[in-house]
Amino acid sequence: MQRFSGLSLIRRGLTGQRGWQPQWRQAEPKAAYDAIIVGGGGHGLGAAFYLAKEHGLTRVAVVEKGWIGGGNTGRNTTIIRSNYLFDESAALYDHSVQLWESLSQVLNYNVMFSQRGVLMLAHTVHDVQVCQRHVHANRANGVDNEWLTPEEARAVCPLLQTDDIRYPVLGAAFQRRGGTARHDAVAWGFARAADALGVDIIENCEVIGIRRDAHGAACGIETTRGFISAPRIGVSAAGHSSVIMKMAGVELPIESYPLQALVSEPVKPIFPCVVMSNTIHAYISQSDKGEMVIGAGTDAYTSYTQRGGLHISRHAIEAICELFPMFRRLRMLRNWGGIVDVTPDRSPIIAKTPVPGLYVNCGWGTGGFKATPGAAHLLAWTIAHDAPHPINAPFTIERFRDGNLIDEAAAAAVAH
Amino acid sequence: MSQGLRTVSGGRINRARPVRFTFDGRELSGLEGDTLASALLANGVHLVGRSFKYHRPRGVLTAGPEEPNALVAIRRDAARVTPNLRATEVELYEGLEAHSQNRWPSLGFDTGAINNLLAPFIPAGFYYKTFMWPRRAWQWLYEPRIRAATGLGLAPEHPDPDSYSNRFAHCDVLVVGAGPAGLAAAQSAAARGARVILCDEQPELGGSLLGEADPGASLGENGRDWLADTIRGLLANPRVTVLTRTTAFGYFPHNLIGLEQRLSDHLAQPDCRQPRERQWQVRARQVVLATGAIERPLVFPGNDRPGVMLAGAVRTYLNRYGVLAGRRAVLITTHDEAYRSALDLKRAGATVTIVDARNGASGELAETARREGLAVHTATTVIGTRGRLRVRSIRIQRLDAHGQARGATERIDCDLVLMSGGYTPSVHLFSQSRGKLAWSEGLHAFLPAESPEKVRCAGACRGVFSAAAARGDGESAGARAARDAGLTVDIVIGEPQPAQSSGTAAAGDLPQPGGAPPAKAFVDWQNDVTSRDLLLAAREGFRSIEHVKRYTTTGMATDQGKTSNLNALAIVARQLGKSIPEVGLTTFRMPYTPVTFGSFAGYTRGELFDPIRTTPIHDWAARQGAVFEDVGLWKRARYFPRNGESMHAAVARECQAVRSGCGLFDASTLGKIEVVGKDAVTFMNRLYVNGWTNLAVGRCRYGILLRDDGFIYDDGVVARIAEDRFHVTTTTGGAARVLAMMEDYLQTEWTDLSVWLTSTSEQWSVIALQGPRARQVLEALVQEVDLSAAALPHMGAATGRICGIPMRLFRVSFTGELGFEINVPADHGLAVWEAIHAAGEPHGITPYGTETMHVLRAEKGFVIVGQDTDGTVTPDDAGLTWAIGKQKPDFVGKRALERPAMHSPERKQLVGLLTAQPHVVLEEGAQIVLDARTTPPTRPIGHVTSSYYSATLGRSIALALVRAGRSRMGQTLYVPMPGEDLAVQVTSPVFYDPKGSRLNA
Amino acid sequence: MRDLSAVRQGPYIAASPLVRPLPPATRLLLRGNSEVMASALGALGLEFVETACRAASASGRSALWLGPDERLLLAPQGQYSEVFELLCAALAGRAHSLVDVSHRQCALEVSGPQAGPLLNCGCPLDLDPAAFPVGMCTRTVLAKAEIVLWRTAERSFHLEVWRSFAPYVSKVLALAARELTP
Amino acid sequence: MLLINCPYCGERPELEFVHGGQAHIARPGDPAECSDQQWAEYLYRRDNIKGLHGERWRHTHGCGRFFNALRDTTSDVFLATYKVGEQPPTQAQLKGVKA
Repeated sequence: MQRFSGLSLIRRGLTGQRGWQPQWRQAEPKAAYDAIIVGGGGHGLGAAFYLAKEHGLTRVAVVEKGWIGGGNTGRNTTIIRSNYLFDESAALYDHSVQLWESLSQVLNYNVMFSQRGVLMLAHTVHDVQVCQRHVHANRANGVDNEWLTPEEARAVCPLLQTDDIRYPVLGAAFQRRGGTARHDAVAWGFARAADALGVDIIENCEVIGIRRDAHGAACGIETTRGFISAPRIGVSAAGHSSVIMKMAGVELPIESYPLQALVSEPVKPIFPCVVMSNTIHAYISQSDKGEMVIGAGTDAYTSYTQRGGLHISRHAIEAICELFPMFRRLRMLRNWGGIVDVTPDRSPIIAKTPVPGLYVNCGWGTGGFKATPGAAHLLAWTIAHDAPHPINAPFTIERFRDGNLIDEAAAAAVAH
Repeated sequence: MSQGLRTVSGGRINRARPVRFTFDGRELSGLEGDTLASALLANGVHLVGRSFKYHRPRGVLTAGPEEPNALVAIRRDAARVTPNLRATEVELYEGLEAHSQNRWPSLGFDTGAINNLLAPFIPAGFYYKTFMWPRRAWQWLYEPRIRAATGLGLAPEHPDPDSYSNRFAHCDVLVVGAGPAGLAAAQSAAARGARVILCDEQPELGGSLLGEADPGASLGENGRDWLADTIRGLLANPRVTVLTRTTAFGYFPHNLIGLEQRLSDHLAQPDCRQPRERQWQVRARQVVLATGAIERPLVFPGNDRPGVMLAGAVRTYLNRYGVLAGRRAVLITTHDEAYRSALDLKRAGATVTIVDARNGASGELAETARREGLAVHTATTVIGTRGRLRVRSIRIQRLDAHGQARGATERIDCDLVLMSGGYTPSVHLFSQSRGKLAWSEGLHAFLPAESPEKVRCAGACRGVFSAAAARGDGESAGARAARDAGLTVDIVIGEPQPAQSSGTAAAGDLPQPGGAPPAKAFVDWQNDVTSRDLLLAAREGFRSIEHVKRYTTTGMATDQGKTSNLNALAIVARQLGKSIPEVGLTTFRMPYTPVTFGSFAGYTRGELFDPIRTTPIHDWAARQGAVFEDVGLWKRARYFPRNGESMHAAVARECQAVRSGCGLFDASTLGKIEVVGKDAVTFMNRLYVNGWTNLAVGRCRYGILLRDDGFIYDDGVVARIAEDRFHVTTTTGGAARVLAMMEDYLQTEWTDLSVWLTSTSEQWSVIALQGPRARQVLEALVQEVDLSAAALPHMGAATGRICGIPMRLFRVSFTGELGFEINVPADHGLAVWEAIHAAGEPHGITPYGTETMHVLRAEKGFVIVGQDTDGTVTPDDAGLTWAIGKQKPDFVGKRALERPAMHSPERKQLVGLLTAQPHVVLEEGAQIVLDARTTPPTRPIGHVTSSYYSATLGRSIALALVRAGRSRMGQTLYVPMPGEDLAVQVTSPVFYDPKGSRLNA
Repeated sequence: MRDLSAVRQGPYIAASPLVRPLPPATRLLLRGNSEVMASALGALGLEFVETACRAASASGRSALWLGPDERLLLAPQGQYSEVFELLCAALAGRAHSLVDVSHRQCALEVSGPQAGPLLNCGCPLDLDPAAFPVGMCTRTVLAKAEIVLWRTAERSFHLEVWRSFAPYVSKVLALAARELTP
Repeated sequence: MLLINCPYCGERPELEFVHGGQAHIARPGDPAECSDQQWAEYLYRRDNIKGLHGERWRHTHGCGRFFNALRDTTSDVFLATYKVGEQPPTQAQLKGVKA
């Protein structure tokens, strides 16, 4: 692997940057591998990387039906945080944040992880209770999170309008270790590092079937480029998880919804952190390019069109304009959609499946990007050991049958 | 400075109306009808901006919305600053103040241009390869600098004082674009009786015709008359809505199109009471897209200097605005149509040299050019340009028979370079409709094919370029759209015109000596992406066009690649040895051009951001100085401070009043549902955990509602008004969703039941009168009801009158005191409230708010759904097993309660907590651990759900969910807080009057 | 003790040129099958039509189709007892639900040549007379509130709004009216 | 914002509707007889079909009725809507409807 560094840029700059090699090979599928990962997003590429790096499996392939990083990896608002309520979730997401903190160096690829801080706003007495519960729970779990008064929140984000709005800001939870990263770089960085360890990254290769042997175990995949055999198959296919898993006869408690995001035209730096409001549904940060990156909600209905309704985007912008009334004059540059796989408790599944040799990492809903290195790492572990890592042990498919839900969404329920 | 480059006549500007404006503080003058770009060019100003990455000097490239270079900030006042506007679209008004962007200290001398010198070392994607050591430096050193260097204009820093508006509209046929095709389509659809909306982004109708010296002449037979008649007819037709300055920015499912109408940005003094922009959501039966085409630049070294412009733009500035963009011009082209610009310039007095990369140019226009004495160099390429802030010369080189740049070179001095590489049909909206695009090798363009939506294209956006043909194509499209919209059509419909290949040329870059990729041959002007960057991306293995786009950022600037995408695609395709359609096209996304955030929000701001729901008693409470809290959409009185009391003091006083005398509470926000029908009791039995069969008429019961997953969803008191009629109450926040859940079961699962549900939440004002004196206060006001404990015991219900007003009276208590809830029709709520308040004054009646209500109920251990429960709590967890109807075979949620996890001994259960130090009030949400002095990560075994100072008990109290909590009675646990671990003792959640003697009084 | 039954206080309605609050009224929500509806409307002197989204109106009384088994019955304020008794008599023995919602909502009239465009500031329906003719009624939305919309004349609409949403609805209409009434 | 054909009221904008999840998931008649697995499937298992998908909508801000719809989740085109209790249209009946 060619080392990336400032020096290498200068050296190659003297010869017109002509000395660079492909960051990953355009691999042709081989007949057999030790393990196959279905889905070339950050999660899948990362799993392949960790299989090769930490578990010594080098005969690994990642198959991707389109181009790598083209699904939700390249379509999200890149927010990274670990301030989740339940112990299981906090452990999972903080595992990921810890990996993020050294990912650029591990991959020798600048993924631009920027710990700008994530501010979660409280607008009602109930929000305050929920936010403070998060702060306390996070602290107990060793996850940084602190409670800020409205004045303190404005000190972090001076543009924030806290008063004279429909739902005044009563305070905020602030996770300083949270932030953003460059989404494409995560996919490319994992791809390049995995490739260097011998992993085959096979683009434009759609899975059309999963083959099971006489004992019912998974033994390979049928693809548009032929059959590829492997005793272990990890599926990391986000919105298409249901479609892929059905090929092996596994039904998942998942529905796929359109999720939209949008950016403004780029402006000079003005926004120092990430601001989220679950109450009025606002999610915003500023990218390195200067665009305001805004997350919108999901549509009400399942869809695979990667396109959502206008009213969903409108709703997101309404909330942004309420909290940041100076942004009314900014303009939307681009709006796009992804397909998110949502479980009934809004928590992911990283687990073995009823089919031996078949593993799944799915159900990340609207929040999978932040978990990229963590989920990848745990999926690789689960595949390599044929058993979950303690961190992902609670995130099974069976929890829905048994009632052991990890319900972050319900925990914020509003009534009274 | 005079407008030295203004022609003597012609154009659509008003030469009698000069308009003064400033650019970077410099006072200039233009004419009414100018854009900022045309006015600047008229003043000889070509340098208008700096590029994103290398800060290269840039000039006006285009005359329309595709402009990548000429971005400015327009400032009306401190709060009305709009960055990143395209000077080519900004209409000039008196006093307009424009500022260039992305430069420091000045546009002419910009220190950021150092990046231009560093260009060899900072190619596409350089930032992925460096800035990684030391680890922390990214965030503190590198990133802030990168951020400071990027971005374009300055974001406004003050709240935008302007308003924005929204409108829904419907039509039979929506026509997007009012050029020849769009006008014809609108006219022909309207002639067939269709309700038509015609929109165009420009201030006047005509589209591309506006760039012609004689717009009507190019339309063929009777063109001038047709144009005038058509425009007049459309404006006069009441069934046609014509929207100018209106951009169709997005195509959404099921033929919903978003339009952005700019109402006041072009005015010198807008009426501040009127909106700045209006966003339309148009649902059209049929859509005709007549969105035209965009001219493609050519890719050659130094193609970005100010003074290098698109040929068609130069022609538009000349014909429409009467501006000669330069006097010594060179046209570089690969197709005939561009010769029109050279001819027009020549006729306006400029000298023009033509450089044509093709081997020969023999078309009619080329012949005319030669006849008129223009020098034409065929088989010639451009290998460089010179001029720092304005192009001064270009260098050309002859191509050999194989198209290789090997021949003689020559320098041509010039002050203007026109370039044209053909036209790219504007398929943005069509593609947004999920329409498929088909590559046309003949036209070298992607053309619209199939769409799932009811849409058709007409004119240049489907390759029918000439105005006359586009008119015919539009007529046909309009007629077909009217027919498909269901209007009867008895007129013969013309056929669509065939696509034309004139004006088409291969995309990509011009040949260069040695075949080497040249430096500084720009593909994406704004983002500074060169052909070298594209080749680098391909070399580094980025093969999908989406990868190339993301790695190099080509097409990701504020013009979204309108001028660059096809050139980039062609260059990548050639490098990869693939055809253009094999490499594919990036997805077109909304919006077509940037759309103001404020217009999406429209009226939804401030007090109209969400409806503010208030009760009939709200204004009374406000007059008493109540502090309100938001609960869902409702405003609820939280407490009633007197004489500057703190919340703590007010709540203590209100609590004392209720416990010792009586208090008055507005419970009107509670949800209410009237459940009526002969099967009402069966319905209630199936839905709620409780048994209802034995609830007598005139009695109430506390009901608990689960979801079918077994977790508590809602609760509330239910009164049986008649055998077949229940008055069900829900939580304030749960009103709508409980009704929806009930309807769901009723309509889709239990269709056998004869029951109907009606929301009566707002029919009734609910006044809770609570406290030992409540009966005495009420007795004076009530008719037809015996309030005695015997006649109306706790959980009794009665109907009668209060102050002559019909009432439903429930003897219920959420405070633990003797209490009544008086339901009266809402319009009478205030009068009854005031009457009770007056009657209670001798008894010390005190209005109290939600905070006091919370304290009082916590003292009694009553849960609040959503606070003490959180969607993961079962009735048993909450200590409510007593409420479950034991005899019932089923109810919603029952089966789920049998799952293994529901019986785990480790489940969290609701308990009371008493702090070791009685005056310490725990924080709600605080975690609970077994041992003191543990350091994180600890394993919390629970958390505090409710916590208050109880004035009644003279100490703090708390409710908590604790693992196996009920087995820990008396145990000491710890609440770790910064600096100390607070010891707490586990107790029963009922702190006050555990026997309930007070509420049964 | 005073009799306060004549003292009424409706919700706040923002003033605007195209919008007029209508006086309090008798409102009953009737649920039941077609026979119930036929009997009820007959008792009230109204023509019974089963067509969806159509109102019947006569002598100050109206019945608005809101759903296949649901009609909103409107009558002058003073007729509550009379109407209620007529209905009870007509519907005795038939499965139905009759609930007083007189105070649940209030009514606004939006009228004038610009009434349609004004409503379309927040109502997503096609209000062209061909698509939404006189006599048509339906629940729908206006911005973020639910309303019942009933076209009583070519240029006049009757809106029923839940009382706590009335200030919001009237304010949205007042704001939008500024664009239509220069 | 979709345009949805309510079987009672005709074509109306999505703003008037609430999505009701997958269609034709009947609550088990005797829940006590269900295994945990069966109950979990009733609660949570969804087909999540890429293609022709049966779903429920409620015309909440309209006639208030639940109804069923067939929609292609790859294009969001509705092929049919029908009342609760009615059978979905057959393939033969759907022929000719543009997906």
